Amino acid sequence: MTLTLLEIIALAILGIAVLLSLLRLLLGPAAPDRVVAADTLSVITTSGLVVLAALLGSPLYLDVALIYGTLAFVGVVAIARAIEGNGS
Amino acid sequence: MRLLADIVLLVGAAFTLLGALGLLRMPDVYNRIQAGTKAVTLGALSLILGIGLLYPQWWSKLLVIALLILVTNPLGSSTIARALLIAGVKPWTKTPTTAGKERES
Amino acid sequence: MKTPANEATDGTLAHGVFLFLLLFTLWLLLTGSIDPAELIAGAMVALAVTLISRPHLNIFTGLRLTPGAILPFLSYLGLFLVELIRANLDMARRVLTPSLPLQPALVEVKTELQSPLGRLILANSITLTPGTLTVDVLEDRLVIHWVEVPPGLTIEDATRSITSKFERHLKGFVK
Amino acid sequence: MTQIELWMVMLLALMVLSAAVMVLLVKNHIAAVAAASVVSLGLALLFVLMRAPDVAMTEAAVGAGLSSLILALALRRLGLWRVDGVKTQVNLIKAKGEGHQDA
Repeated sequence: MTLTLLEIIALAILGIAVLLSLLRLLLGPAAPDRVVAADTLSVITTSGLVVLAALLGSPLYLDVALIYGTLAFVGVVAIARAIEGNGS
Repeated sequence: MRLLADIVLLVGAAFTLLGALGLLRMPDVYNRIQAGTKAVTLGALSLILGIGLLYPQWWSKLLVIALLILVTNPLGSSTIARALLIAGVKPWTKTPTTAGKERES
Repeated sequence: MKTPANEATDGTLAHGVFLFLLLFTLWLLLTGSIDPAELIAGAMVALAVTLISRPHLNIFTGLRLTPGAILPFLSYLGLFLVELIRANLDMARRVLTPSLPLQPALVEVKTELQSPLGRLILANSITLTPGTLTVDVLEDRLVIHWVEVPPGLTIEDATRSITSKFERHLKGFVK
Repeated sequence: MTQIELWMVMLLALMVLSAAVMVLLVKNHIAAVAAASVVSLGLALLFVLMRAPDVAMTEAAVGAGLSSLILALALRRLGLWRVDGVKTQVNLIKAKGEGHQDA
């Protein structure tokens, strides 16, 4: 599909958002900041996968977003359980 | 229709950018979780709404993805915040205050 | 999605039917077709999952499955959407102000909801509303990280200003 | 491949590379697990851009879900997690004057 100007601007803004979150992941003074940045990046990516599906024009790619959203949540919960420590 | 969808997409992208900016600017972990969660959730929802306006025949799967994000994103953030509180990360305060019933953990 | 025909007082059968309808709706949304073969396969899968998981899955027993629960559910959804947009405008204002107007602290509030599902929905709603983040749930209290705490706050004030508006609607459809 | 897709690939390559380098350099184990999940996230997006949704699905399932689950649970079992700046831990890296604050 051909893009209009507004859509190109929206894509650019999404790219800047990904860059800023990546910056927090790289800079983050301590480990919790990096975990939070990874969590936020995974949600931005889930919506980015939906946008990519529209860009490529095929509903097949929506399944990727669905699976990614579910499993990113599982990973975040696992990391949180690890932070809690061994039942202390 | 295309214009409306584009505007909704632009608003979603702007909210996502605000969330990322909040993630960068806030002073401590809990505030970063707040800014990240709220703005990115609404941004993702309105991006999905915009795609739904562009491709109305995809509505069922888009609805499932939107519900998934709406349920799992706040839960994941709360789980991280709870784990950090249990692990002993203290929240940042601007001035020492006795407002509220503060919790000594 | 609600089953008005099932007003069983003990709730086990009604909740089983609710779980089945939820799984079947999810199947229909994911396949996106109403072909008879798809319908039969979806019904069989949903029935199998319901029968296997029903004895272990207790979270949906907090729902009130009566016809009168639909109206509070819809009004809760409306309130939730309005609060979500307000929360984002508020957060945008805080992020874009150069001096970062923050006065964060942890506060505790009380909840009157008994069931785990009700507390889950309440905690999720609080996380997505202006300036608050649920950190922990202890028995009948929720620990909340609040971005801007007004000075001289007691637990009753916090309860009134954070949870009451949701609880009023939530009590209609969860225990 | 259009111009826009080229820009996206460049952004994703930057993301994957910097996160992968971070996995190597960071001292904290949990931060390394989070960075590894970001690597697989960028790879899944790259596979989608290269029109391979099945590979992207597998990458998302294995990279984002299973590997971070297994690594995080292993770290929990081993007790290798320390929150920076609390407990009585001395921050040796910071004392030596290096850039990272991770324990």
